[in-house]
Amino acid sequence: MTAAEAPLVSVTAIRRHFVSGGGLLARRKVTRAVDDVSFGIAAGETLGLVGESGSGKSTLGRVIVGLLAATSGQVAIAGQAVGGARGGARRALWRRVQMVFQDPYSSLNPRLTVRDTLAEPLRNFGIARGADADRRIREALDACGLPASAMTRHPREFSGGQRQRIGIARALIVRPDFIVADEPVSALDVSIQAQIINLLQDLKAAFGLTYLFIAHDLAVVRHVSDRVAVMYRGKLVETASAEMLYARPAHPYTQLLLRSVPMPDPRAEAERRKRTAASEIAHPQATAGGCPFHARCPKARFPLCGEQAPPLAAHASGHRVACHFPG
Amino acid sequence: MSAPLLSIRELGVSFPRKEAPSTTVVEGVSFDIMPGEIVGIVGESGSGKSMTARSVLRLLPKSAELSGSIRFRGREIPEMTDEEIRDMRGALVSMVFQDPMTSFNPVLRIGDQIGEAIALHDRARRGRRALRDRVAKLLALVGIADPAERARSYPHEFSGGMRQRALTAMAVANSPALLIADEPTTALDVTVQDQVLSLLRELNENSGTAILLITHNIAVVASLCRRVIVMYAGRVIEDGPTDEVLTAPRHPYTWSLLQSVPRIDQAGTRLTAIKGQPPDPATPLAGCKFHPRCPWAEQRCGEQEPALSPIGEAHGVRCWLPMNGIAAAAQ
Amino acid sequence: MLPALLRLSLRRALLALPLVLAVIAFTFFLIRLAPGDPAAILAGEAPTPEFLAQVRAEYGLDQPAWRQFVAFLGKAMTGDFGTSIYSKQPVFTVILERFPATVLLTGTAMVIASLIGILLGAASARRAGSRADALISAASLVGYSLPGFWVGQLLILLFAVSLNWLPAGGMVAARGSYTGWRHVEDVAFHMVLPVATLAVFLLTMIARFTRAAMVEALDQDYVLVAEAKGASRRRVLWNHAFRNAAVTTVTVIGLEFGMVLAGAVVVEIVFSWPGLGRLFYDAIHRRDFALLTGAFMFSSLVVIVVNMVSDIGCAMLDPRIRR
Amino acid sequence: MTLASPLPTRPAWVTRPLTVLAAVRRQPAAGVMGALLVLVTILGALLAPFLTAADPLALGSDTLAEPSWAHPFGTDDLGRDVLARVLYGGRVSLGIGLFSAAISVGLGMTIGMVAGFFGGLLDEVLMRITEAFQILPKLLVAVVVVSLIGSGLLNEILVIGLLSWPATARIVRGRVQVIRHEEFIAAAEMSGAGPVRLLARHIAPNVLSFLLVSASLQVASAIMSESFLSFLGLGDPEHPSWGLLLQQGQLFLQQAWWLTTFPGLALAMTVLGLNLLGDGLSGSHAAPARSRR
Repeated sequence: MTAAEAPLVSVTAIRRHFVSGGGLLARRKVTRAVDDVSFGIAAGETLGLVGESGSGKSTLGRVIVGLLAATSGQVAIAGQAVGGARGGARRALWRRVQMVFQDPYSSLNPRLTVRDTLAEPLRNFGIARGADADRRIREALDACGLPASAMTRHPREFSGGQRQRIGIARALIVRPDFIVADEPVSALDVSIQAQIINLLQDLKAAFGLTYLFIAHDLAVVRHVSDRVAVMYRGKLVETASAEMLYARPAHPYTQLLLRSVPMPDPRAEAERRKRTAASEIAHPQATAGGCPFHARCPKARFPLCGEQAPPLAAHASGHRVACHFPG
Repeated sequence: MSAPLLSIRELGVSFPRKEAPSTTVVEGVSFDIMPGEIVGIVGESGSGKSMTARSVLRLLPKSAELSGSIRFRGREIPEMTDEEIRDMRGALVSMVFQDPMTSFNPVLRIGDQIGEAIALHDRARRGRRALRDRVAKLLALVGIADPAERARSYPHEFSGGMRQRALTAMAVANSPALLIADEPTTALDVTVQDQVLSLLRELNENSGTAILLITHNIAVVASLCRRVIVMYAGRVIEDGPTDEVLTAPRHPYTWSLLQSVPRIDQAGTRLTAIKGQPPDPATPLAGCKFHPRCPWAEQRCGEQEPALSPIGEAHGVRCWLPMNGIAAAAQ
Repeated sequence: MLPALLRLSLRRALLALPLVLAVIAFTFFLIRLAPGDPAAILAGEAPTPEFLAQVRAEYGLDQPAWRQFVAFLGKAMTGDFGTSIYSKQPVFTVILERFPATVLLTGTAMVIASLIGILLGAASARRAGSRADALISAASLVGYSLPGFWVGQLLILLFAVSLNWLPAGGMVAARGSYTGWRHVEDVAFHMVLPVATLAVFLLTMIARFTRAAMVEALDQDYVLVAEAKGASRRRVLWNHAFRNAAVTTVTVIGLEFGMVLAGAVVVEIVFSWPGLGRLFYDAIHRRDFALLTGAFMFSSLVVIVVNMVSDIGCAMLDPRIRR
Repeated sequence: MTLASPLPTRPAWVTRPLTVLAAVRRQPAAGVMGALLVLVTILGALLAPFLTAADPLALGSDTLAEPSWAHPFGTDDLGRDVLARVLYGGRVSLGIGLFSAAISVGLGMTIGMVAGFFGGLLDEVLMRITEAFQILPKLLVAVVVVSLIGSGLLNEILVIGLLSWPATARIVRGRVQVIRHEEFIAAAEMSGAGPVRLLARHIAPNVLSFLLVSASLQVASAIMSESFLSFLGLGDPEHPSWGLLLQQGQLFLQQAWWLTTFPGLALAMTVLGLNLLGDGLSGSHAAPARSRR
């Protein structure tokens, strides 16, 4: 990302809270799924967003594309605000921004043929109809490695990997600039995962796309990302270039994550185990104030950690880290 | 050398269909597990790894047909009476399943469910008090704080990681000789996965429990297992020491699988994807099951299925043209 | 656990209160909306002018509507449902007189139907897909589809008219009033057919829902885990699967209790059983609307209470519902 | 190499078209038999004038006659032909069943879809009302209402229809809620579909498979409800339904078995047929439809 250029996507102080209960006689409970998150994505960049289950990464993805409203904060894509968009503005937005979903089984309407599914955005956005639409559908399918004969078939006739290709074709058909991919390969078998990862990278090169790649698999994220952001309990705890983050993680949580991943090479794995032999068993507890990670943090020996939440700030290494004592 | 703890020969699992040949999901699977050994079975969905694991305790779906021999300490499991197999389940051989969220009965207390596992095989018929103490000890063993108090919790009051630990505690309650773990870490976060792997390793080291680990994750095998069995389309296609199989694979499928996994310790190069899809078990396929996806397949690969044959010390491969280990590693 | 349960019971009771109010309000507005003079409706056909005046005064019908409603509500809440025009007794007294017979009938039928229904449902689910399952399922569908009063009529034709084994109706033998143990025997003898009639509907319904819930429960991972622990099939079936399916069974019994009560009404008519249902019938035919609306409000209250109890029962069976 | 791999979930309803097919294939007998039974009763009611020459309301001198060639189902206390009364009674029972079911299914579908789709306070309010209606003893409510406002076909249809929608509403709401959170709905939204198109093209078709099931079960239940009202003497004597025939038969139960046996048989056959059909369509013996949670 060159500093002079404004980012294609800018996310500023986004919060998203969920209120549960609150019915008659039930207690209201507020969950801060996303809690004050800011970052930018440059045009042509792939930003990887990692975090454990419940870290709020998927919620953040849905807020960025405008499927969920933010409780507060702004998202702008190419200068256009996502938040307040309604009707026509929302459609204009979704011609530039699309999403690839996680579950190849639930992300396609079982009642519609592949043609119906892919024609939907063309019709709704007034892009093309009839023979023109068919031609575009064939092109999108072809770009995603599917034969034109797929058009007349229903989702249930395809395997998981093929369904994911259809989902990618659906996102691609409006020729967006920016695609949010929410765990696009986590439901797939290993050998199919590689096919889809390669496809996403080929499409990026062919169409000049920008990606937000949300995943829990640290190796996949390293493989596809230019830059990586790590999320923990609704907050960003560290962002850095992929190379830097994996080589020298600065936040204790990132360090713990990277330490925990086993490696397929038995010798490398034996090395890793030696290094982490003293790995503690953590007891996550809710923290009232202070750093969200401090209950699990091996370094949190200072009273400050329990009192004040550290902001995401530039660190000497070039990372941005939310920690009072990084490194 | 001691006798194997578990010895499987020519295991087959198939599902009969009306007016069609039955669907075979496991065929010709043979391997041994020595006392105290940790063996991993790795494969993708539909490879037959879970069915293989479940046939050891005869926990297959009702409609499944089992063939071949499964000997545990010399006794044929398929020939056991229902009572004999029940006595073995949870006592000599126990099992941990994939999803800790659904493996506990939601309406019973965690402690009572672990206690049930003990009481079912308790010849001494110890009292409630002794049972409670034993449950608390087991929960403490798997690293759950406040074990006596937590035993009174219901499953929905436990986090995913705690449930998987409690499940493990239940599985080892009677100090089994063999623990079968079916994707025990698949549903867990990576930090919790690391803890559960350490727990399994400790159990093996401290009590000598043999472990059969079923997983799709090669790294988990690398972390825990001395020996690995690779399955594809219901067959064992490679079987050998983890160090050898994962660094110098001899079967093209094993090699391709390793190539298609992104590595956390290496920057991104293009992945080598395996083309196509695994075969559908309902449609018969002649020859080697991998030949349609294999870059090196020859004519005979499509005509005749190779046997699992030895290719080194304790290493076997089911391929007409096994790869040269050194060359593959260099690639 | 007790305080939590107590809190839960209180909360459910609090939730049931608006429902009780709604029933009373509904009844009030129904009387007002019905064509004709409300006093005439409550006083029945061809009342004497004095009685009409008495009714008007009793219900405050000469006052504005909202005061009438407050008065009606106040009376209903204290169990004052007015006076039955036929028997000239307070409606509440008449109802309480008949209520035990209905409780005896429905209670017995429910206990028997629950036991057999659960056993059949479980047996069917355990052998899902087998011949026995198909037979039980088909039989329960047939039982579920038969109108209760017709079953009663057929049973009378068969066992009372043709075979002359059992009495066709009533609660006690017409001639000779027995006392003590003989009385119990006599009532039990008269109960066989009405209880059987009512139980057919209830039993088949419970069997159907229990089967569905058990099939689902038996498909869960925890059942496989229980088997892997070495639990016997019987233990897996009852301690694990049924413990979960029971929530559905209890819920269904609660939700369908209104149907059970309606079933009791027709069964009581067919067998001349002197309960609440018979009272409904008589009230309709004598155009005794005070009695009819009173009996309706009373039955609704019973249904609401039974639902509340079934809700609390579910919470006791399933810790996830205890909030 | 995973943090937590969310497992691929395949909700049952996604594969529903297949399961329904499989279920029908597994036991074709149930659904087909149900359809046949229903067809027979519908034909009987429609073709009544061709099946019997007798007038269901014409009095005769031959009272309480046993079944014979002249009167295959016998005659009642006023000498009316029971066969004719059963055939024409089917028109009344089936008619009331159909129209009430149309009201309750229409209402239930609408309320369920709206509550499930929009959620929030609207859902909360609608579901409280639905719950209240479901708990109340609907047949007793019907009895009180019809007694007070008077009997008659239209009143019966309205009362039964307006009291029977909660079951449908609850199931539809549950299904819509599940579908609402499927990823393909988010995908459709991002494909530019507005609320109306989302409901009409993406949600409704996935709920409609349930419409037929619900309709056949509701017709069965409405016919039963009508017979209950008639049996209590709240039917329309101008248009005798099967329930009314059974009420009249009750008086002569000990003398004339044919007065109750034949109308009851017709009623039971129809209800059984509709329930079989509903079960066959939903692909299970017992649809666990009314579970509250």
